[in-house]
Amino acid sequence: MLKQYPTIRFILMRAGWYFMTFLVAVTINFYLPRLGKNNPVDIIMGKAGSGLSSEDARQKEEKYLQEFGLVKVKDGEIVRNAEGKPVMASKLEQFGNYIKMCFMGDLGTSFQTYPKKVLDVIKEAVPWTIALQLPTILFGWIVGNVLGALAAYRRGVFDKVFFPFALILSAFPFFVFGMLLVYIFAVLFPWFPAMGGYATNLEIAPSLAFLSSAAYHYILPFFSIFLILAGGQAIGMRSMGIYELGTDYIRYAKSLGLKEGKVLMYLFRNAMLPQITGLALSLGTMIGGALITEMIFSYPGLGMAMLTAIQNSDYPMIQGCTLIITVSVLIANFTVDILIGFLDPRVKAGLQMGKGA
Amino acid sequence: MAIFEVDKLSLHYLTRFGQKIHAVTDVSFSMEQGEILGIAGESGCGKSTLVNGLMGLFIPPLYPTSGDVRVGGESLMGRTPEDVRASVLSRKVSMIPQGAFNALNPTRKVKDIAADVMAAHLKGVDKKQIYERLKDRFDLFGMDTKRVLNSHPIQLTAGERQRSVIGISTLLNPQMVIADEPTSALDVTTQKVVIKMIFDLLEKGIFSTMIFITHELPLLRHVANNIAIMYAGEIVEKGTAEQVVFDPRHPYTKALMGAMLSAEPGQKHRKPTAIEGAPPNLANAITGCRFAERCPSVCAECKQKKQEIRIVGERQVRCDYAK
Amino acid sequence: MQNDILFEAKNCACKFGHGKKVVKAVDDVTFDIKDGEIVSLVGGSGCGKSVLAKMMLGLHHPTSGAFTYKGEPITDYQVHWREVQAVFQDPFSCFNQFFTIRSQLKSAFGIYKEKPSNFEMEDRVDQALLAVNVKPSEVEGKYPFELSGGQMQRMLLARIFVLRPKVLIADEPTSMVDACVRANILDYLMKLKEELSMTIVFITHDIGLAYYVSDRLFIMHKGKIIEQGAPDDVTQRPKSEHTVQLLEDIPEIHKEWIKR
Amino acid sequence: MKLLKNLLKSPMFVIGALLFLSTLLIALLGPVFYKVTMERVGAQYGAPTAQFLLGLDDLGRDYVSLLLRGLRSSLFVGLLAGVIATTIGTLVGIYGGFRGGVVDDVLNMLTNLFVVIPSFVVLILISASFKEGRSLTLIGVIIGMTTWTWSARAVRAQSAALKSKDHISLAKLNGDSTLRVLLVHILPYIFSYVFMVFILQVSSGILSEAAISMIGLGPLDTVSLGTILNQAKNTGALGDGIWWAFIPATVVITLLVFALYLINTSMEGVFNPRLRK
Repeated sequence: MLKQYPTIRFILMRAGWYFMTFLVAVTINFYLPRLGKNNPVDIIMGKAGSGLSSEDARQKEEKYLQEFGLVKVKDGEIVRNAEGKPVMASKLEQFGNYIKMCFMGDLGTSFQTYPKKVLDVIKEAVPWTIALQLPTILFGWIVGNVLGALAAYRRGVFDKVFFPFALILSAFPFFVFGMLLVYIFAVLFPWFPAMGGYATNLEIAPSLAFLSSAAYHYILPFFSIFLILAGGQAIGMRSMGIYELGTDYIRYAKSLGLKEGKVLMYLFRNAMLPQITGLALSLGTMIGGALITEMIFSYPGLGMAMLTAIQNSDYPMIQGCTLIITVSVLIANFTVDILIGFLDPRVKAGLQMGKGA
Repeated sequence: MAIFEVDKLSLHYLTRFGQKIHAVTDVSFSMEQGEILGIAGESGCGKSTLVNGLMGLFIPPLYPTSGDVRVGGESLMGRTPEDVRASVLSRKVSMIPQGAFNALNPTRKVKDIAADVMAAHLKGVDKKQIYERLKDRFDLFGMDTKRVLNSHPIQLTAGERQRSVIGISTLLNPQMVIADEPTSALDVTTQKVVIKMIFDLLEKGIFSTMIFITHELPLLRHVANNIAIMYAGEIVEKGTAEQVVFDPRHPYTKALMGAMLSAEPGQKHRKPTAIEGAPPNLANAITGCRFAERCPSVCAECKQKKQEIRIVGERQVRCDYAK
Repeated sequence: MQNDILFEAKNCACKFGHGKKVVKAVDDVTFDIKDGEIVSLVGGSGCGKSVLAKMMLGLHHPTSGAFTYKGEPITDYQVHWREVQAVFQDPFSCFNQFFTIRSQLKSAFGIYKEKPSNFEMEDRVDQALLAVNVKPSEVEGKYPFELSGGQMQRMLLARIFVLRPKVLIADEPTSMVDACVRANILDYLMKLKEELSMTIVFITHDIGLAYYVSDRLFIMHKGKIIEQGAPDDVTQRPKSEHTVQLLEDIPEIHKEWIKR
Repeated sequence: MKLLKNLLKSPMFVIGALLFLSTLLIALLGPVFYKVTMERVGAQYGAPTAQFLLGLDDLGRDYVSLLLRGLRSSLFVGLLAGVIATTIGTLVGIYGGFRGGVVDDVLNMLTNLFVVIPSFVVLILISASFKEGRSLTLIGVIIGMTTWTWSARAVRAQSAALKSKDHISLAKLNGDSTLRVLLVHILPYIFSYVFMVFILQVSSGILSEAAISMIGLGPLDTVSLGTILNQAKNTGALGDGIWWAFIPATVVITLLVFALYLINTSMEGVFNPRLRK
């Protein structure tokens, strides 16, 4: 099948694999919250009714039960037993409903901001998270790797100064560094805002005032993620680079009298491949760490949305957030996988020789 | 006039603890245009270190101790690395490495590696010209040029890789080629194919002077005009291929020949004898003859006295007792 | 016991992979190996000689045809390995770096159902070391990385002297050692044959070496045995083109090898 | 032994190991020399005094006591998670890599699957579902169970590479059982590697616990460095510049992670000879 198009076959195979992973992730997302003593049904019962008259509470409760696919539904109406009480769906039916809802893009309704849909809350938060994380991870990766490769190639004084610096940076936990930056640059020396994504008196609009405020609020969170990430990548690249420097092909390239820049390019490109793989593997941790940074800066992204949800036991919201995060990590991983396939001929050659992906 | 002269060349490695390992000591020889010199010896005798020294390529921890290397009368010593890179490597002296599989950048196509070499040394040639020249050159090798050039190293067979490496090393018609065990990892059939290819290039005048390093003496008999035998960093005997192979004078050369086997008729019941023992540790200072420990005709004197090269029957031998 | 047949293969093949990517590493071979002889399998890289060797050790299985040892298919490896042992190409990678050579030579006794007494085991290790010209004190307390390549290859052979199997499969034991100690290794192979009347299967790409040690030569090419016979017959009156080629490719000092 | 000697020559390793050992000693012996109390001893966020060197927290508790307790919790959770993750990962990896075939394929697929599903998401989901009884031990166990895939991946690659080595074939010819081959002929070769993985798992365990506590899903039965930071953030101590509420805790956690990191990096240097010089 598709033998003559190894590239398409490669992409399809990876896509299939990730789709399967996605299904597993959805399953986990469904079952894990049901592990503990607090069954979502009970929580909904408890949450929905508070502060309402009994009839209103019952209606709202049933609406919830229906929205979350926890009861049997026929022709848009809840199936009721003899006493008029809703008939609960089995776990498997609930799961089926959950999957159906996921694919239709319906992540349920938030408890806390009722009747706002979870998806709508997430839609507001995601652009902030993307705006913060995508550039930081990309820049951090590039800057870290370039400096790391230089340190490996040049060694000497540059390396002696650079290496300990990068080592210390990379050892900082995200949240610790975030807190220190807030304390130093927002509290001790109030040069930058301590929290938020923009000044609270502004409307979200493409106005100059808003954009400049957003940029001003962007600086501290950006650096708190960027520096740590770049440090960690630089350390990894440095050791990969030193390893590659000792390989036969680098020695041969040198003996042929290739220009220094060319040799450095050989080195960088080949040492970079395991670094990309490493990036793929650590994306989950990275995004997680960055989300906590968001919480520290009260940045209006997914991290903050999730924190609020956790504080209010807003389960649909928590589940929605975790699902979105998982999906983005999977998409990012898929992209990186395909990228490696194109950059490293050995991966595709392995595929052609029938070793699979 | 000699095209390649090596004058009392000594090289050392510097270990992490500041210790000097004298891997090559006092190597001298000169080569005429068109000469093929074979260098043979056991593993660890300094052959591969010598290769770097002969190219003026000193990558730490390898350093020159003393002596000189001259190509066409021009010294390679005391130059900046950039000068050596731009004016010596690939053009004057080029190396064919052992183990072609690891020598080619795994993520680069053969044609791109070759183009990099040209771009590093030729000014004002555009890409198209480079590929034209490349194609012409690789056509000489009797391979499927288009496929080989457009392949990544992993897609080639061992023989194709070795031939590509030879093609790349000789791309700029170097005055001097140093082949460092180019066939040691190959089976006998592929070995012959590769040697044939080298001879083809010689015949077509791509290059004319070569040093061929190997631990297989019988092979050198067919490849080289002259043979130098190395032991523990020194040349112990040097003469024409016939002299060294059929009439060795140094005890070490004799022992090496005695250890050889062959499938020739009548050879079956000749008993080869191995050389017992191991070469001396080059980190230590050695006063006497370096082969004394393993020499069958050792005497009290040569354990103490450093042996110098002397002329015995038209060849150089580093042994006072050789006849 | 002389001339009993040990290994016997009839139309034996060993394939790897499936579908269109199938590789016939060993293809329709028929041969026998008799007790007490040295047989050499000769061929270039990828000719299937190593796979055939692994089949004899029971590490690969034939995918078709009959392959027997002493008339029976190999089933119980623990029993098989008491009689059939091997030395490999790279002596350094053959020993565990974390244990002394001596303890590893001793652990070879693990193949026996009932180990001899400790005293006897130590004694046999000493004898084996002496058999390969190494004083037991020289390797006492030594780890594999403390010895040279030639010495390590001898340790592999010492292991065989310890076990004294009936058959030795020697898979390119000389290709990683310097030319000047090669003869040494071959001498010990001869010694194993003469003193312990061992049957030896010697695998090499160098027909010269094979000629020197063996009683019979098998020439392999593309998974098939294309020629077998006495060394003098094969080398002087080769029947197949490939054998002629192999002979021509060896750079012998006394003959014309390549035109220049 | 030689390895240890080489490691001791590396200043990075010595500093890292000393740092880690001293935090371990402080966590174990601190309470012996210092009277640890979880009682209210003064005003909310009381400033540092000679008696309470690092001031008081939101509930008027002594920060030195809290930090000693928190350090102990963090070390416990890190070691617990590290042991669980490394053990499961090593077993799965070493066996899968050595065995090959279908068993390996299945194990490998499972591992790869859970490597890409972010473990901290799983951690949040589980922690959020355990409203009561969310103890430190439970969190440690969950962290261990969600992060072993890393170790498995790393160990599997090593084990698979060793599988086809000649010394394994020879061990088989010696009649060694699969278990003995795994324990005697594979494990020693990758032991240093497994140890490095363990160090990384401990530090990631400490960080995971701190992170999960930071977002309010930490242990309910004890104080940890993460819950201290969570309190500082939630009560606005960070914005108010009450430095003793978070600086000491961040310093302790950073030193702890840094020590482990130094050990790991220096070991990498010793095992990858090309990094030396």
